[in-house]
Amino acid sequence: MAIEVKNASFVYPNGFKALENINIVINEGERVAIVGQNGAGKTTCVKMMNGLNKPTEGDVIVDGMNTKDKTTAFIAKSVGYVFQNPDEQIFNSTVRAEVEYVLRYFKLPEKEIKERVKRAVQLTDIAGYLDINPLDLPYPIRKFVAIAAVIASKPKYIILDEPTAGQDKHGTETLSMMISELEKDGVTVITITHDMDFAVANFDRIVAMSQKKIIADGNAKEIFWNEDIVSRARIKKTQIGELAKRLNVPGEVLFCEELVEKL
Amino acid sequence: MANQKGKIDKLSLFLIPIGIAVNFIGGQIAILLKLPLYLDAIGTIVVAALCGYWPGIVVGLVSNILNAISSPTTLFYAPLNMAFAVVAVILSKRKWFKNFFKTVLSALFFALIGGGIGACITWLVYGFDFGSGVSAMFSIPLHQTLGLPKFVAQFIAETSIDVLDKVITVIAVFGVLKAIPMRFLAKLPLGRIYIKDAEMYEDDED
Amino acid sequence: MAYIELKDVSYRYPYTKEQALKNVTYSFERGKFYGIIGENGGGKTTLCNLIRGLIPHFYLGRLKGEALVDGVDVRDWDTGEISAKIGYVFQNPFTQISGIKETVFEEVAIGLENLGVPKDEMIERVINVCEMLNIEDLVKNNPNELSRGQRQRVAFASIIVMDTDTLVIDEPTSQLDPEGTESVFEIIRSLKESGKTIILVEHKIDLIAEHCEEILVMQGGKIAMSGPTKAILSDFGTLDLGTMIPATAVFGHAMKEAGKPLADIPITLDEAVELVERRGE
Amino acid sequence: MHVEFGNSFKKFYKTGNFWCDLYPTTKLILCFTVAMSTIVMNNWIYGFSVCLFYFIFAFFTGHGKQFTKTFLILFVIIGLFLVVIRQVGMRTGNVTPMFEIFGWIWYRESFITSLDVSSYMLGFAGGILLFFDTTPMRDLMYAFEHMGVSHVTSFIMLSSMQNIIDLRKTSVAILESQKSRGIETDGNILVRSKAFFPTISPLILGAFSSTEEKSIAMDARAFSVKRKHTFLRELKPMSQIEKILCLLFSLALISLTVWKIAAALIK
Repeated sequence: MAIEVKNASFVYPNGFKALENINIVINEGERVAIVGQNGAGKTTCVKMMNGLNKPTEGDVIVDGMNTKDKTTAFIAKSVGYVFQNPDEQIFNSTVRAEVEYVLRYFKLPEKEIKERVKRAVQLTDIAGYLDINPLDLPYPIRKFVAIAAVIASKPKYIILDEPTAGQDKHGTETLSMMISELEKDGVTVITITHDMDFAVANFDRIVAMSQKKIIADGNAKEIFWNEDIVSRARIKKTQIGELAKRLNVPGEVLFCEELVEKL
Repeated sequence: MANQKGKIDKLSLFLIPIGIAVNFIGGQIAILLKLPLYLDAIGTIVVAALCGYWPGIVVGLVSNILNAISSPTTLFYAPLNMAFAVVAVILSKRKWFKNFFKTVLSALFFALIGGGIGACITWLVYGFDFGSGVSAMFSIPLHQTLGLPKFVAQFIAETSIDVLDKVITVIAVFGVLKAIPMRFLAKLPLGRIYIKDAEMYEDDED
Repeated sequence: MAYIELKDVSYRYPYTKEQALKNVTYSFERGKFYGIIGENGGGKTTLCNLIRGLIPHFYLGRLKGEALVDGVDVRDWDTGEISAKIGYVFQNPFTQISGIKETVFEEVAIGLENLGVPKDEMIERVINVCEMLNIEDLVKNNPNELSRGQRQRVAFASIIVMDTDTLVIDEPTSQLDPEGTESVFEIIRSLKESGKTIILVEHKIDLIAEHCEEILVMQGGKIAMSGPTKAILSDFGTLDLGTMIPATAVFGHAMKEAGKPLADIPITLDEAVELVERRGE
Repeated sequence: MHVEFGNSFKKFYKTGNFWCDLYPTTKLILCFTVAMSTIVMNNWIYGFSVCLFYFIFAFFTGHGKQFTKTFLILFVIIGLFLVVIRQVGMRTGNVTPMFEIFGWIWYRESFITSLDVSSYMLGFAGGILLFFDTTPMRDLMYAFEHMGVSHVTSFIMLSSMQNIIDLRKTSVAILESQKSRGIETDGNILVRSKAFFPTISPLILGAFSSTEEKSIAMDARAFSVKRKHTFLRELKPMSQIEKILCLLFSLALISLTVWKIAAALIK
């Protein structure tokens, strides 16, 4: 089971070509981070994976079904997508109602709803806010509410768009924990991020995009120590990576422990 | 608390343009979802319910003025939107929008006012006869086949078209009012009505 | 001399049980660059709102203690007049664009129009600010059609043009991409040289480490720690207060623990490079 | 380049078109009096002549295309529709049959009345349309502010127009967001109606919440400082000729009205 993007291009109705010949297979159980400059096509690309954008050329196959044949809402049962801005989604008067909303929309049994909400809330660490109006909470926590709502709908793949924006230390730690817990639950996590520390620490596969194309696909070292890719995708090395480079430490160092060891 | 009489407080002021835009977008979402409804009074009702008479009336009036830029005859129907604002404030103060059934019931008021004032305006503007547009499609058969007087036919036509529209409208209003965050309500003239357990916080001086 | 003086200030938002600020006492001096860091919900933004004169006038709620801006209690400041004293830029690139002007040039001039600045002077000041912030190419653009990063630069320009002596900047980069962030960093660099009093709330700890002179760490509505940047950010204990410290500082500590101590704990990249190289000599 | 652009504000703003560069109030008075005159006259020959004049004039101002587009729509929904309906509506006073379509007799009396009504509806609409087509809202607001209307009014009008554009974009994003959560937006009317709430609610809530920040941001730019404002972009003030023109048109409308009322009373 996998999300397969085959020779897919995407042209917006206004004629703007946003993606050119994208090929990528994301297998179940992987953790993938998509990085690259704004306008590189990252969001358009993931919107293709959940059927919001149907490729104008080529195909996107989610677990054997072609996205062209299904509505987005149907594909959403397999591929969940948390938008960058949680406020485009939240509208219920309590956090609990927000997380439960889609489950009730699908008319799931009460017991099932309870269980799913419990797990989603636990993973996103928002148990303390269940009876509060989500809009009374600060932005970073609203973001977790939006994530919880998608987790509760139990998709096999979850796409997160810029989850670390505005997060503090605790928030970033919660995200890391959530991602590894989701992996244990068998959920594939795909994220778009500008936060390279976050990408390096949590994702074993990094996809770099630039100018409507995928320019590199590999592990963190392959991406960040390839100067050509770094400059084309306009990404920044992590601070430790940068330090290692300036100190001319050999061995493509990205992590603190490695660097300490090598000095 | 936050406002003096006759003067619009600062936050309400900034809510007015949003209310106006919502009036427009409501209809556009209806088109997006292919719903055969206008849904163009949500902004007026929500702003009126939260901020009071003046802000609500301004939202109604300006919505019509802006509409007039592309279809000037809508200008005549401005009193309609303004009346919605007044009714919304009265109902809001009586806490109708806190109860789902009362809210749905209120759609009937809005539809009657819409139909009543709407028919009067049509009557006046169109030289004491039928208007043009959707309502004419219903009012003329009523007049022709049942032999109802023209004004009555126009009134019935406009009201019945309005009922479904206003039911959806007030349900949306209900949902929004329920979900407005407390920190925001605290700053609005009629916001206190919608704060859960408002009294609980009032008396404890620390 | 203290420019902004907080004496035992406590504050509670309306309809909340918990105080957002608890017995805060601090003096901000004129011309210094302050960084405020700390966990979300720790009171950083509330502190900004207080200094900006939005508390108690706009947010209502209950304020106790004394908060003086330029010698006048915030309760006595007119919310309009205080804008000529203290500039304010915050995170959302969308809400800071007025939506009533058709070119960036006019957008930047709004504050001056409202203050009644004569036209010729207004034009000159806007031109200068556009040059300072490198937005010359944007002046003819519609401000409502800019990217987030560009909007944020215009927001800065609109405030800087008013030439207030203090600037409160609340998480200016949290909703920007790296490029937008970099352009905002540049603005902050140039502001530093202008000699204004700057109060910056920011999660990107590298930025704080590079620019700030003094740091306040907020936690649970209190100032949990305050002092010179170097002292705060090189202290491992700061991590327990729910905030990051620079990766280089973590590296410095790790080196110490591995028995390869550097002469000092570095908080910036340059410093780290220098310290490691010195160790080799 | 930016210096040049900045300095361009030192002169009065001009488009180069004689009509468009008139002071907004002048245009408003001229358009409004002509528009009202069609209602007062209530005569199809006059009304349609005025409409024809609008067309020609609109092309002269360089806004012909824009005007034609909207006006034609109005022409169909108000003009034609009304004329047809009136043939059904009027039952009394019809004496002179004109012609017959599939057994449906059109009478001269009701036909003329319908022409009168639709001519003044169109005459009125056209005048207003012409005004807004040739006068940007910000110009109108500029004139109002100079008449002593608060800048708050300008803010409300201009910001509403921008909000409509912005919220339209947001509503599309919200719809996508809710689809991605599994909410169906296609299907029968019930399914689609259900999708209305998860779309409109976040839109309103988000927009409402943003006003808090908007008001703070505007305050930071001295929005609520009570001082005399200056204007970066300025329009040429009303000339003597414009004032006389406005006066003449207003007097003409008033005398026309008086004459019409008097005539009706005498009858």
